[in-house]
Amino acid sequence: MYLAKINVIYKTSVLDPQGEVIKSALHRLDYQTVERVVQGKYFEVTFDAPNEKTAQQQVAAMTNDLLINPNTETYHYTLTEVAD
Amino acid sequence: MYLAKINVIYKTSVLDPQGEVIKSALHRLDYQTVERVVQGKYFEVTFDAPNEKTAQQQVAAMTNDLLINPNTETYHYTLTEVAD
Amino acid sequence: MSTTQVQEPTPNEIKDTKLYQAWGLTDAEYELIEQKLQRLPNYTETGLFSAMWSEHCSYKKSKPVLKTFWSKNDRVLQGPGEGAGILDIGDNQAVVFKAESHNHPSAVEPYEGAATGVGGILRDIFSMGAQPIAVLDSLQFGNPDQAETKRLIDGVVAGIAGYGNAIGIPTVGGATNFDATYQQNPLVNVMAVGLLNQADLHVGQARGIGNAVIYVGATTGRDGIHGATFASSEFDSHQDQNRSAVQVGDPFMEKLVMDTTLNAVREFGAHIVGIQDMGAAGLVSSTAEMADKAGRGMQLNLDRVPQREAHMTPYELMLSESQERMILVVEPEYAQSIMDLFKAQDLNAVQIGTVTDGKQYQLYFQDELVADVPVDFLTSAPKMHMAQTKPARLEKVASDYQPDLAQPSETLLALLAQPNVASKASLYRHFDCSVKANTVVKPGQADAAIVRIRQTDKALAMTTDINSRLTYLDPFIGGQRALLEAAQNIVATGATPIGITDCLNFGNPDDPEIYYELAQSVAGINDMAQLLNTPVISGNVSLYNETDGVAIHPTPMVGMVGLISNTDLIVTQNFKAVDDEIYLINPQPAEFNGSELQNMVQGQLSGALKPIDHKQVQAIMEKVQTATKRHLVQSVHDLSEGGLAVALSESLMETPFGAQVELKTPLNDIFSEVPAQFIVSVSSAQQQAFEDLMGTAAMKIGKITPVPELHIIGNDAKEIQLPMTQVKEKYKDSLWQRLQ
Amino acid sequence: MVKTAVVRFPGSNCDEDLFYALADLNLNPVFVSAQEESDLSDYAAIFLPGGFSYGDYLRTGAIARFSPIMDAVRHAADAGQLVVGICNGFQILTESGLLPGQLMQNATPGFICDEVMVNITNPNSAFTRAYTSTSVKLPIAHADGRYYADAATLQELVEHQQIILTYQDNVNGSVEQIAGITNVAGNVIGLMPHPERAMEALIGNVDGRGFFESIQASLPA
Ligand SMILES: Nc1ncnc2c1ncn2[C@@H]1O[C@H](COP(=O)(O)OP(=O)(O)O)[C@@H](O)[C@H]1O
Ligand SMILES: [Mg+2]
Repeated sequence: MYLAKINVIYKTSVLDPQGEVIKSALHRLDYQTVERVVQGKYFEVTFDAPNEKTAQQQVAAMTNDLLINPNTETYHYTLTEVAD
Repeated sequence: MYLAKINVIYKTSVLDPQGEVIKSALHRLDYQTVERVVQGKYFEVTFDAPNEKTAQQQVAAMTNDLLINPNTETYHYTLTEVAD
Repeated sequence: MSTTQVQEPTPNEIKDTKLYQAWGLTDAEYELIEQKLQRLPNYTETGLFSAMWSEHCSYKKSKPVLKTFWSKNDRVLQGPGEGAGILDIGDNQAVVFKAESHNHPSAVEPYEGAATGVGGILRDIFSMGAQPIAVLDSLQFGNPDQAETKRLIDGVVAGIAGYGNAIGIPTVGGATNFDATYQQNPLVNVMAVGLLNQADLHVGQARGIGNAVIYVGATTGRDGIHGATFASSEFDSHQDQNRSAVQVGDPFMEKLVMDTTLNAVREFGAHIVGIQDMGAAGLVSSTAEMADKAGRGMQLNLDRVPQREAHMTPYELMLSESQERMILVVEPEYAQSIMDLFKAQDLNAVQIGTVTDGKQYQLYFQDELVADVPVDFLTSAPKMHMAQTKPARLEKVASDYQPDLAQPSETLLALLAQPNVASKASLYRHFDCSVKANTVVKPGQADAAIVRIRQTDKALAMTTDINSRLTYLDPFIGGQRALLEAAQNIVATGATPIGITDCLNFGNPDDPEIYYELAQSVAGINDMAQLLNTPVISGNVSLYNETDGVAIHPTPMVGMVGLISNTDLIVTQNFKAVDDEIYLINPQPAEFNGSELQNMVQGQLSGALKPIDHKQVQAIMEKVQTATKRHLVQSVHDLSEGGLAVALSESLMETPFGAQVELKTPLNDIFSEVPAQFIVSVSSAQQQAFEDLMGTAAMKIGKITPVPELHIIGNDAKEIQLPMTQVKEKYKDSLWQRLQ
Repeated sequence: MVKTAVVRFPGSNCDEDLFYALADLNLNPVFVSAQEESDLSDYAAIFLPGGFSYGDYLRTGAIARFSPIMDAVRHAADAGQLVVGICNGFQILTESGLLPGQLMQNATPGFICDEVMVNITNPNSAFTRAYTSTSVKLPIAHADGRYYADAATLQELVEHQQIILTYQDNVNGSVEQIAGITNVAGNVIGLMPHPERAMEALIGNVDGRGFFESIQASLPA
């Protein structure tokens, strides 16, 4: 069994309204040194695969097929083997 | 300058309808081996701090103050120093 | 960060490589620019012209047809040409409305495409100084069983909800249709309606030399660059490049911009000379059009433009279609106070330029003059004469469709389950239809939605209508019937139709057959508009709705608004009481060509449409209005897809009742679709007065019964007999289940 | 003269409806900006309206709870003035700890606009005492209306009769079908349904009137 931890964020050229509003809120809370906030999504997907290579291919496929919108988002992930 | 990458997920006792919806969608897309999907949030916060220890305290403080709701969510993060 | 400073091509390189062609300019247009400027345009200037001369901004191809629209009567305060059209509704108030298409963006990026469609049309309304009060959406999708259609529906519905609900303007109505013609090319048309105090009326003009040009709202990023050109070309399913042109909407920002703009109008109205939103071709199109309308020039300093990304070039700044941005032209003495209003809401507000004497449009960037072109030249794309040919399919008309139905009860149930007929509640339930607590008639309750006007007795009825099947069979009659259907829906609520907006969704206009369809549809709409006294006060054109060379059916959308002088005149479609009599208004020989029944049984459409009898339609529409004004009817519902059978079912849908109906015609006729027909229910007390008024225009066909059963008998002894539970289940669950 | 306050957060959008509902019952509403520190001690009741404060970005109510006005709201709650949070207002009250628990994404994700039957589970509260029936039909309009609280909190809610409204059909998956709760003292309420949209026969529903009539009856004359 594998566990993929996938972080999804907007591409840098895409407007991130949430990040901007959170940044202002942090400033108002006196975290004045905050320069930039990006809000994205995080997924943990637990799934079975015959080996690590296939597992990696599957993560990429699932992510591109469903989890992200390739027009606006990019992602990175880590993969670990976990007990069934 | 520091970059904190913060992953927020629901505590396991809290229902995550989104995760279930995504799991079913993945099954429909023929990713039948998916056992579990958790959807959470991901933040990248870039900020200044005098040293790493303070930076860590600040991440914890910002996250607890604003980014999570401690009733239902938990988080983990990584911190790296980045160029200004 | 994309910090790479790529060297822009030189004017000579642009000419030699014909780079301008990729941006949509023809050789002839480029030569014209060269001649007029007496030099080669630079990179920025070429970009300005390519955007401003795109069909989306200039309407250069559709203009000859649009000019024919009738748009004047004594209510019209503002016809086409501004952000939105305006009609006088008395008491120094006015209604402002317009429709807009977001087809291409929604095809690529359903959520953001639909969301920014809502955002854009709302800016058109509040840029006139009006408070938006309602949104309607007209959606056309392909086969509901296909996974791709489901994905599009989910995205589009969530996008409209995500934007409209958050900004707090109720989504009160619309239409959702399905046809294979939209499989690759869904249509997302949105209409917004606003309420204006006439004293607050503002238009998009940059009058007054020395006046300040102020930019307010969101920052400018690289999103949507060349969106206007993108909307003016066909869509190639194998080419992903177009995708970078989609923008992300921020309804929170828009709400702040909207509220603050309206506050500024109330507080400083007399000193605000013009307001315009930044829509297609963002900064260039808003500022150049404002200057041109006032016959002035303009100077802008692009370094002042609030920027979201580093190292943006003048070209990018001018053509970006970042959302939630507005231009205000104000008297210089008030510039600071007005900007302070916006800044108090944490919004950007910056003076980026001034109105100038003369007619030059001049852009400065890092102390250099980077564009210097005549404003009126920039805003007037060379006219185009488009060829028209009658499509071959219209030349050989098939024989009339005559149904032969062995099991009429089953046929009715099957019709009720058709995606175009079945309830859309599972979709519109995601839209907040009641925020502001002014929505008197909500989706599903009547043929049109109704929003009351607080502090008056008045209300506004509104609807959007499309019937591309009829337009496909006959573009002219189809156009007539799109308008007539809208008017029927308005009249059925007790309102008087007062005007329309439109969205003309067609294929590539360079194809003479498509241009013919466009011209004929417009002629049909126009013909009915004049007959029913509903001037065309605004609209939008969406061409190039083609994928891989196949165009959609011609699809003109009509958005109509009606006025109700007193809310006690409002009628809905539900039957109200047992023993009320049911009448069919405007009994006519049956017609089945282009009907929902034909589509269901034959899987295709054919046959001629009967020409519309003007006198008769006008008389019927007037009589229905008189009947509602005299409180003679308990319910009104117009007949559309599925004819009398479906209309009866719908009028029973939210009631505990049934109906007993006896026809003087064969039972099959209950599925006929003829224009200007209605069913009404009348209480026994009003029966005499009603019959006196209607004469032969109304025929008593049955009664409302306490037994929840729909029982219809034809003069051929055939009958439909169905328990209402079954009727309701089919109508309510079919679409929802199919979309699971 | 009784005065009431409607607090406007950036992104509030049910503020006008609420204002008209209060004016209708002569409760003399005044708009108050959430972005300034104001003194709310003069107002007999303070209303936090529905909407999408700060875009509802991050989490509903999460950013609004830090608005300058919230100290005064807290103060008013402690002083026994009535504090009412409707929809987004409810979300702000739970995020700021003035009410227990939390509002989360609907069990079936997505915004729902509908009218639903709601049981009045505590007819003696300051917000329900004018109702003569035990169930009413109220509009709902939310995407994050699923009330959640852990078992211990739920038990306390039950013990102190803080559960005021429950859904007959659990539209959003709330624990114990909860649609509205008060604090222990009974002067702070949060509810997801919108009584302010159900004030007139013209717009099809008058079941919200009892809510405001109850408040009217609970206020010092
Ligand atoms: N996309 C939509 N958004 C909002 N309301 C919709 C939508 N689609 C359909 N409706 C509503 O459903 C009801 C029936 O629509 P429709 O069958 O198109 O009516 P009609 O045939 O009378 O024009 C109307 O109240 C309409 O406003
Ligand atoms: Mg109708």
